[in-house]
Formats: sequence, C-alpha cells, structure tokens
Amino acid sequence: MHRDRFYTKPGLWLATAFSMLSLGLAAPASAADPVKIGCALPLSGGSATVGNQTRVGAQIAVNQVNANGGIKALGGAPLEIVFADTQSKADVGVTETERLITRENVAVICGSFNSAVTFPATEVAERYKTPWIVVGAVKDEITERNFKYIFRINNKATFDAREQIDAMDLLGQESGKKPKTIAMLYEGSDWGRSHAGNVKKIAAERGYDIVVDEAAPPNQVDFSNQLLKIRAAAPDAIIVALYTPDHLLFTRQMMEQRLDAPFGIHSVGGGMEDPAFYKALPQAAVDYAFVQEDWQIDKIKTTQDPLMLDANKKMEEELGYGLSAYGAQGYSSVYVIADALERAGSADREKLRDAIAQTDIKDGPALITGYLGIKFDEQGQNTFANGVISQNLGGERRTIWPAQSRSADVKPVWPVPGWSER
Amino acid sequence: MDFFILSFAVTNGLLLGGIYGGVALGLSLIFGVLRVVNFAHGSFLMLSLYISFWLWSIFGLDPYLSALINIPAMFMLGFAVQALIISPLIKRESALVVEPLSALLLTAGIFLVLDNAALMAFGPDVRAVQTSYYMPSLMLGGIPVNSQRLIGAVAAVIVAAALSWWLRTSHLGRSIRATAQNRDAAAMSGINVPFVYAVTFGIGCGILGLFGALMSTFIPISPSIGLSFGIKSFIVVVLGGLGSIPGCIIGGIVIGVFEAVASQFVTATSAAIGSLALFVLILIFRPAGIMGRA
Amino acid sequence: MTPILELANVSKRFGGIQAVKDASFSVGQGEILGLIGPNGAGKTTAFNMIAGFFKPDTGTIRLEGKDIAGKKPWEICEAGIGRTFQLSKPFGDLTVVENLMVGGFARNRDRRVNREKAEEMSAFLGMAAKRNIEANNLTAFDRRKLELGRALCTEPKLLLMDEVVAGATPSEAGEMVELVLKVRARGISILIVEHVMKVIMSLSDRVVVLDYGEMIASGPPKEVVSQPAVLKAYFGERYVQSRA
Amino acid sequence: MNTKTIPLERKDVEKTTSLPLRPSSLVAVVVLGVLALVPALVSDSFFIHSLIMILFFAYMSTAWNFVCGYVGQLSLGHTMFSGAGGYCSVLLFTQLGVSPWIGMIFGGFLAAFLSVLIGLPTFRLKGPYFTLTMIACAEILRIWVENTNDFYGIPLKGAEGLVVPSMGDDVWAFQFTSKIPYFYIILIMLAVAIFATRLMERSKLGYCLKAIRGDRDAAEALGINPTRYTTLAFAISAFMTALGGSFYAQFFRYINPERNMGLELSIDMAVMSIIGGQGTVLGPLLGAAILVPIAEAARGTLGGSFLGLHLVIYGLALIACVLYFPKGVIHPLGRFFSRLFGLKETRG
Repeated sequence: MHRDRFYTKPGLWLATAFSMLSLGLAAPASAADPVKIGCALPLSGGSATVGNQTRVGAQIAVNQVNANGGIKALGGAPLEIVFADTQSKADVGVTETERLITRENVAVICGSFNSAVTFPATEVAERYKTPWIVVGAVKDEITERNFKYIFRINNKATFDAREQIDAMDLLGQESGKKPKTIAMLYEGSDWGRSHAGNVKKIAAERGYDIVVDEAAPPNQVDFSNQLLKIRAAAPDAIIVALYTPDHLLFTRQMMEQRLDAPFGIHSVGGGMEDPAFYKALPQAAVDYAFVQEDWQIDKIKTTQDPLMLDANKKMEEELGYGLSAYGAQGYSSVYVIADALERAGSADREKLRDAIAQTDIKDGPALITGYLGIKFDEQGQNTFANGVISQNLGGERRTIWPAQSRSADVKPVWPVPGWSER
Repeated sequence: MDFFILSFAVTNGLLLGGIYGGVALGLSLIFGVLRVVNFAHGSFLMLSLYISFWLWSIFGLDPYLSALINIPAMFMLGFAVQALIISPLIKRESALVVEPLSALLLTAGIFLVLDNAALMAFGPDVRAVQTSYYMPSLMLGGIPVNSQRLIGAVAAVIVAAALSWWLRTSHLGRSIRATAQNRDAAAMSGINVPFVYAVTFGIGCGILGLFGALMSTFIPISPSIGLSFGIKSFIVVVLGGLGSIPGCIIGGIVIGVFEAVASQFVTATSAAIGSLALFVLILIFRPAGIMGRA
Repeated sequence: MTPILELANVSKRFGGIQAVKDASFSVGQGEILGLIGPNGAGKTTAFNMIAGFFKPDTGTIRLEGKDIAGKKPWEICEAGIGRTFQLSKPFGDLTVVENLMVGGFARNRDRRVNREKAEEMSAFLGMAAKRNIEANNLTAFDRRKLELGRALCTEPKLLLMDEVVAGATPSEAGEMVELVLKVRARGISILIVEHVMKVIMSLSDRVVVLDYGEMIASGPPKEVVSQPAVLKAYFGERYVQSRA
Repeated sequence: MNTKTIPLERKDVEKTTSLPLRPSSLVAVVVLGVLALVPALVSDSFFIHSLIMILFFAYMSTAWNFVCGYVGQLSLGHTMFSGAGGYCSVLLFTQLGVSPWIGMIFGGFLAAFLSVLIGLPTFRLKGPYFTLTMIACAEILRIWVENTNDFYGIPLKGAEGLVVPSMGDDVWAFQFTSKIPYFYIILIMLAVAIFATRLMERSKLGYCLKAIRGDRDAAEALGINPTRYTTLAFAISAFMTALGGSFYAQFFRYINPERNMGLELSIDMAVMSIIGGQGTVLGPLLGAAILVPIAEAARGTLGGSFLGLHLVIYGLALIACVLYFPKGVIHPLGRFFSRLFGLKETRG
C-alpha cells in the first residue's frame, strides 16, 4: 500500500496538473465560459494534511460535475476551481482571499478550515459581496455576525461539544451505565481550547465531573506525563481534541501504557478523523474509540449513490485512502455551489448569493457528510448540520449517534473492555 | 501525589530524558568542535526518521536493522553539508573575525530547505512504522516501561560513553579534540582541519541516524517533527553545557525528569514555560551549563 | 608637579596567581613612562586595571588626584584616559574616518564637528589618503596607527599604549616612535607597555620594571637597564653573574 | 564598499553631496515618492493589498534592523514586541474604548518596557546564545498568552485571538473600508522608520552601535557603555515593532498568538533584513520587496501543488546570501547602480 503511494503520487500530481492545464486551455473552445470557484485551504504548514484532503475532495467534485455536463443552466459551463494556500495564517488567508476575488475573479469561495483564517477572510468576502461557503471552520461567531454572504454547512463548535455529551447520555440511557468523571486532553491552540471550554460548560450542566483538564502545545514528542496524570486521576472517560501527529502519539502511548478508561476515548475528530491516523496504528490501539466528526463514516457502506462511490474510489486512488471528513466536506461544498448555480442560472455573485441562501437540499451527493439536509438560516448556518459519532467496532467505524443514523446491525460496546480483557 | 505516581513520573522522565540527550549529542559535538549552532539539527533527525520509515515501508526492513543503512547515509549527508555548504563560510571567515551568527543563519536556511523539501516530497501526512512483532512493556514494580524507549535511552548512554572514549583514544578522535581547542594550532601541526570538520559534522548526523532508526519505532513521523526536537535539543545542550558530551546526557535527563515531575503538579503548558524559563536563566547566569566550568 | 596618574599599593590576584603585587608608580604630566618586564610580569594586568577592564583587589589608582580604581572602561575613557590594544581592534567595516569619529563621539555629539576632527586626525596620522578605506582593508601597521588616532579622538589626558611597534618593520617602527613623540608634544602624557627595548630606550623619559607582579626598579631607562635586578629578570641569574 | 579609487584631496565627501541628497537618501525619497502616487494611478485592489503587505514586512524588517542590523545581534524573538503592541492596542480599544491611534503608542511603550526588561540581562550574551534566549522569551510569551483566557480581568482569550469589532469608516477607530488609507498609513510609518534609521545611523547612537558590533572591548575603551546604547536602540526597535503589530491588528482586525507572537514572523523580519542588507537603511525594504512577491508568486502560480515551495526558495536565498552576499544584495546592487550613473558613492 505504502509502496504504491510512493511511486504513484508524483505521477498523479503531474496528471492532475496536466488535466487542470488542459482544462484551462480547452475552456475558450467550450460552449460556455467556465465558472470559477475559489478554494482557500491550508496547503502548507501545520494543517496541511487536512487542507490537502479537502483539496482532493473538492477537485473530485468539480471533475464529476464537469464530466456530467457542467452547469446545465449555464449552457453546460464547466466549473474551474482555483486553489489558494492560506498556510494557516490569517494575513496570508486574507491576502489570498483578496487575490481570488479581485484577480481570479471567482464567483464564490469555499474554505478555509482554520477558524483563525476563516474569520478575518470571510470578512473580506463580505466586503466584496462575494459568497463564501465555510468548510471545516467551527468557530461559532463566524455565522453570528449578521453577514449576508457567509454560509456554513458544517457544525458550530458548541454543537460538537454538545453532541459528544449527548452521545454519552444516549448510551447511558440505553445501558443504564454512565461515566461520572471525565478527563480532557486537547491541543493548546484555538480549536482544542475552545472545544474544551464548551465541553466544560455542557458537562457541568449535565452533571459530569471534569477531573483532568490538560492542554498540550502542538507537536509534542511525548505524552507520558499527561497519561500519568490521567492515570492518577482515574477518569471514567477521556475527551480528546488533538491534531493527527499528537493524537497518534497519544493513542499509541495509551496502548503501550495499558491505561484503561471504562467508558472509552471520545475524540472530537482532529487526528481520529484523519485516515492517515488509522494507517499508522495497529487496530488494537483504536478499538472501541468514539469519534465525533462532521461526516458519517459508514455513509459509503450504506449509500448506493454512484457519484459518492466514485468519489471514494478517486480519493483512494489519489491519496491511498478513501473519503475522510475533510475530503467529504470539500466535496459537499462544491455540490452545494453547483446546486446554487443551477438555480441562479448565472455566475453573478449577487444572484448566486441569493440562490445559496435559498438552498434546500434533501438528497444527492452534497449530503455525503451524512446530514439530513442543507438549508441555511438567516445567519448562513446550516440548520441541519450535525456531527455523527462513530465507534470503532472490529476494525470498522460504525455510526452510533444520532440513533436514527445507526444501522440495525450496530451494537455499541459500552462500557468498553479494559486492556487486560481484549 | 503518591509515591507510585511519582516514581512512575521519574521513570518516564529518565527514559525520555535519555532520548533527549541522545538526540542532542550531535548538536553538542558539532558546536564543541565547529562552534556552529546547527539550527537544522531537528531537520536532520526528521530526515533520518523518514529514511527508516521508507526502508520499512518499501523494503520491509526492520527499523532496528535500518540503522545499518541510516547511520552511514546520515553520516554522508552531514559530511556533504559541511564540506559543501558550511565549509566555504568557515574558510572565508577564518581570515576575518569568526562570526558564529553567519553559521547560524546558514543552518537556519538549511532548516527551511530540508523541512519544506520533505513536505514537498513526502506530503504532509503523518506516518508511523508498525513492526510485525509486538514489544511488550517491561513491568518494573508495577510500572510499565516501554521497551522501545528503554532501548533508546540505553543507547544514548552507550553512544555518549563510546563517543567520549573514542575522542580520547583514537587518532582521529584526538585530532577532533585538538581542532576543537585551537583550530589554527591544529592546522599547523598537520591536521587536515576541513576534513576533521566534515567528519565531525558527519558523526553528529550519524548519531541522529541511529536515533532516527531507534525512534521510528515509537514516534509518528511528519515533515514538521524536527523543530520540536530541535528546540528540545537546544535546551538540553545549553543545560548540560554546549560542547560537553556527558553534560548532554545529564542535561537531557534533568529536563526529562523536570518536565515529568513538574507536569504532575501543574499543566503541561506551564511545565513547558518552566523549561524555557530554566533555559533562559541558565544562559544568563551560568552560560557554561550545569556541567561546564562557569 | 603633581603626577597625572598615580598607582598606590595596587594588587591583583587571579586564583592562585599574584598577577600584580603592591605596585606603586606614577606618570608625570607630559611624561612618557615605559612599563617593562619579562613575559608574565604583570604589565598587561596593571595596564588593564588602569584601563578599567579589571578591578584591583587593593590599592588606589588616581587620575589627577581622583580615584578611578574599579571604574568601568567607558567611565575611565570619560575621565580622560585613552588606550590601544595589544592586538589592534579596529571596527572592520567602518572606514578610517568613521573609526576616528567613534572616538570623537565620546566628547561631542555633533557629527559635523566630529567628522572635521576625524579628517584632521587622519592627516595627523599620515593616513589622509586612506581615510575612506574600510579598516578591514588596512595593513596591520595602519590599523595600529588608526587605533592610536581613535584613542586620541577621545581627547585623553593620558594615553595607554599596549605594544607600540609589535610586528612593525623597522621603518614603520621609526614612524610610530615619531608619532608618539608628536602626541606627547600635544601635551598628552603616555604610559607604554613595550617589549622592544630599543623603542623604550628612545621613547621613555622613565621606565618602571615589573617582575612576578612586583616592581623591581624604576628610573631613567639608561640607569634602569644596567641594574642587576633588571638584568636578572630579563636574562636570568647566570647572565648577570657572567657579566659581573 | 569600493572606495579605494577615491581622489586624494580633502573634503571630497562634501563634494559628493553637491547633489541635493546623498544617493541612498535620493533612492529612498524617489521610491517612497513613487509609491505615494500608486493609488492615484492604479485602482486594482489586490495590487494595493499586495503593496500594503510588502510595506508592512518592510516596516517590520526595518524596525528589526534598527537594532539587530546595526549592533550585529540576531533576534528571533521580535514578535513578542509586535504581539504585545497589537494586543495592547486592541484590548485598550475593545475594553476601554481608547482609540487605537493612542493605544498603539501605549503598546509601543509596553513593548519598549518589555525590551528593557529582557534586553538588560540578555544583550551581553553573544551570538547564538542571544538568539536562542530571544526565541525562548518569545515562546514563553506566546505559550502563556495561548493558555491564558483571562489575566486579572483582562480577556486575553488565549489561543482564540482577539477580534477588533468592525466600526465601518471611522478614522478615530483606525478603521477604513477602503484600503487606500491603510496604504498611506503604512507608507508613512515606513518612511518615518527609514528616516529614523537614517538619523540614527548618522548620530552618536549609530556610531556607537556600529562600534559595538565591530568590537565590544574597543567600543568600551572609547567611552561607549554598550549596555546603555544597545538597550536604548533595542527599546526604540521594540517600540517601532509594536506599532507594526498594532497596524496588523487594525488592518486585519484580528490577531492571535500563533501568528503574531510566533517564530515564523520573527524569522521573516530577520531574513528580509539579512537578504536585503542588514545594517543599511534601505536593506530591509529591498529584502521585503524581493521576498514578499516571491512568496506570493509561489502561492499564486503553483496554487499549492508544491506544498512549501516558497519556503524552500526562502531557505535557498538565505543560504546563497550568507555565502555570497554576506552584507546583503543591496551592496552589489548599490555598486552596480553607482557605476551605472557614474555616481561617486559615499557610505551609508
């Protein structure tokens, strides 16, 4: 598997580059001018893994739309996606947004994962009256500023935290057993800290005790000390918000140290929604782990939609693993844009904005993330946004929350067996 | 804080500290001889981790065995970097005042190139080696001691001892020490100084080759892994005294145990601030380090 | 006439080594005093204590009656003592004039005045033609002269010179001796530490001989060099006996 | 500089200034003057934005160069001053309603105070020791802010960063809907910083700093108290850097510790100065004018298909500069132009 990737990846990159080039060259000859979509993502720096997955997901969706005849309401105009690298930095994100809008003259932008970048960058888009579909960024305030042009398909940060506790409550109701004490371990920058703050608030309301509250600066080289602290506090459950490298190290060391938490690990994505994570760990390390993410992990197993299955295959070809939450969100946002373009019948930003505001998607590839629908409230927040919580059961991550998305054959293991019993 | 947890913390600190010390050996050696602060130290470690990873991933070579390829490869890389990039600088400046800042800038440039070239070549994904066999943790009075880390820590002590012995007894080792003491005098007594420099840089990187192989068994590998180890190494080396080989291991253990014990009482971020503050205080009040002569 | 510089019972010890022991001597107004002695005799230590780089353990150092012992180098400079270094230390990437201007700023903030002063000084040093050359590109002897000029620009009353002609060719040495005499003619007192006896003999009004940190002789150069204690210190016991 | 062929008669330094200005000042005035006309000629918003970014980095780099370039110390912790300045002005505005124009002055003094606090014990450290200490100090501040939501009632908001609420077009609140006011503000800031550097270079302070860079012992013997002058220059540099931090905060209306107190921005400031020519008045401007567009072009044309390429270019440029143009590209460039125009070059 790794070997394949090592040889094919540069080739694929080249192929992508050429196909993009040829698309650009072919464009004037086609019946309609292409519609330009800007996509601002962290393609280098700390969040590059994530940005890259989103990039591939979005590119796949664009290729699918174009292969299926482009935007019909625009005479079959193809989509053209322009990627920009924010480097996870606010100033670079703003500069790139400016470039996408004024230079590349894009009709709409999607992006850009980091809240710290999305927050100021969307403001630029609002000023230029250019619609922006938020991908990945969860900071609540992004869709609480009375902006007209900013839309978010995915969850707000507070939803993520609430859903994690909801799932514990649900499993508690079903089994009569419930954790009392919770340890929190999170990365010390924006995302981890704000999540921890939300969990703390909601957990207190629902009667859980936070016994360990520990932030770790990103790129740790060792988690022994934090694990020991957790061992000393002996919590029932552990809520984790770490990016991939740290999450990987933490999970691995937890296995090595045979540290038990009777009600398991509850990750809020980050590392545990990254497919690279699972490739780098033995199955035993991730058994029974709960993951909250903005994407229904077993969607691909349950869906019949050929487009989604094709997307999963393409992703696998390009990156060596199937769709992830990040890839799915990039994919979904392009389909939301395509849907709006069809209804607007124009690539005009103003008309497109109105069409996006009236989005009401009930099925189709845009719902690859597992939402029941996509519809924006007056602040631009998707009212159907919800995370999905899965548990790793026998090597597969199966949805266990919300209850209505849980397959009949899925039985959550709760409480989880200790290391000695596995 | 009960005794069990505390002794657990000290054990963790010793293991980790040993590894910190081992990783920092090359940095200390290179500084001691060349007076060059190698800003790219962490990047070299990152490369050696990738060497072991790819050897495992493509050829299925066991990470421990990959040391046999990793060490010479890193030695040659270090030798080449010194001979081709840093040496012209030292040559130019030997006539004038030696300017350690230029060397620092040069290695900072190497750091930028290596880290981002790795990002371009390998992509941002995190990788990890998975050995087919499972190495159980040793139990030490109820405390699980991770075997891979133990191997790393023990290796650090052995390498440090072997290096000191070699520097004291071998012909080349003595040349290296003579050059460290006085470059011009060494040159006049017939020592090929540029060669000694390149060998020293090579050895410094070769040690990283060993630790890359040992650590690839338990550290997730990404292009940005280097910087955190690089900064840790600076702290360790300054603590132990720049240029001191045993000081390096002791500095590593001091930092390891300090962080392990401190983070049981305060948050890990406060412990991180604490170790940085310790670093600053040592530089100000005892620049020769706790082991060096002030 | 009161001496411009007066050392009384100055001692300095480094660890187990008594570098200077109970040294007392003085430099008169307008005098050139040579401080000599074999290697390791404590000349440089005494010199550095006057210049403020070391603080004496005991004793006083007075400049025109004011105690300056233990003051920082820049305070010493302000008090009116200029110095040169054994190995000259020019500011390599500044030109000759700029080097000289740095000295001038010790007395005067005005750049224009300083530049004029520096131009004059470069002429005084015989370096007018080289005044816009970077110090890095100067010959060793020019650097030495530059250093002297830089110290003069701080308008000292007393000039401390550490090895006036080290490494100079005979003709350069001659030029330097003349320069030093010209400096003295400006009314500046000079204390010289020097190895080369010929220079000391031709320059100094008086010499002080240190050996093992102790002052063993002082007086006019011709008298001092014939004293047995001095010969012994320089050439060893046997030489003195053979001459006797 | 190549001045060996200069004629021998005296006072020729005054002669070369028969031009109304010295060449480097002339270049500065022409460059800044042309820039001032740009908004009248070009209405392309992205172009103006890119220019603002170049000017911003040139300003930060000039502020860095003010002390580090002249005294020859490599500080990779200057973001602690820009961060402190930015946070100070934003908090004063959001919490007490103090205009950022006044807040940024307060921020400047806060940073200057911080610089004295840190500079006094650390400035005597040499070379790499100083660099490592500065990195550590900046990291301490960053980690502390990232992990502090509330400091005795001051809402630092930790890693989340601070948002400046939008006030529309409000001069008092340092907020404009158009980019052009920001352009002129940063242009004036840069002009003042360049002028200040020029003034410093020719003053006693400048000569003292250059002397300390040349040889500390010799400088001391010439009546220079190194601690006093380096601390003074460090404080001025910190003050200017902090103003830059406040500008950043007002321009993007958002700051966070990771970017505004992180290592990367410090490296940017230093590398631009070094490549352009540290210890020269216009070096930092030249460095920013070369490197910022390279970074933008790499991002823009390659669209992230070669992750991290522009940083590889940075690194290679840095290596090449240290090896072949240790005084920065401004020196060979200056020689080239002075030959081109037959100007007799004087130093500075």
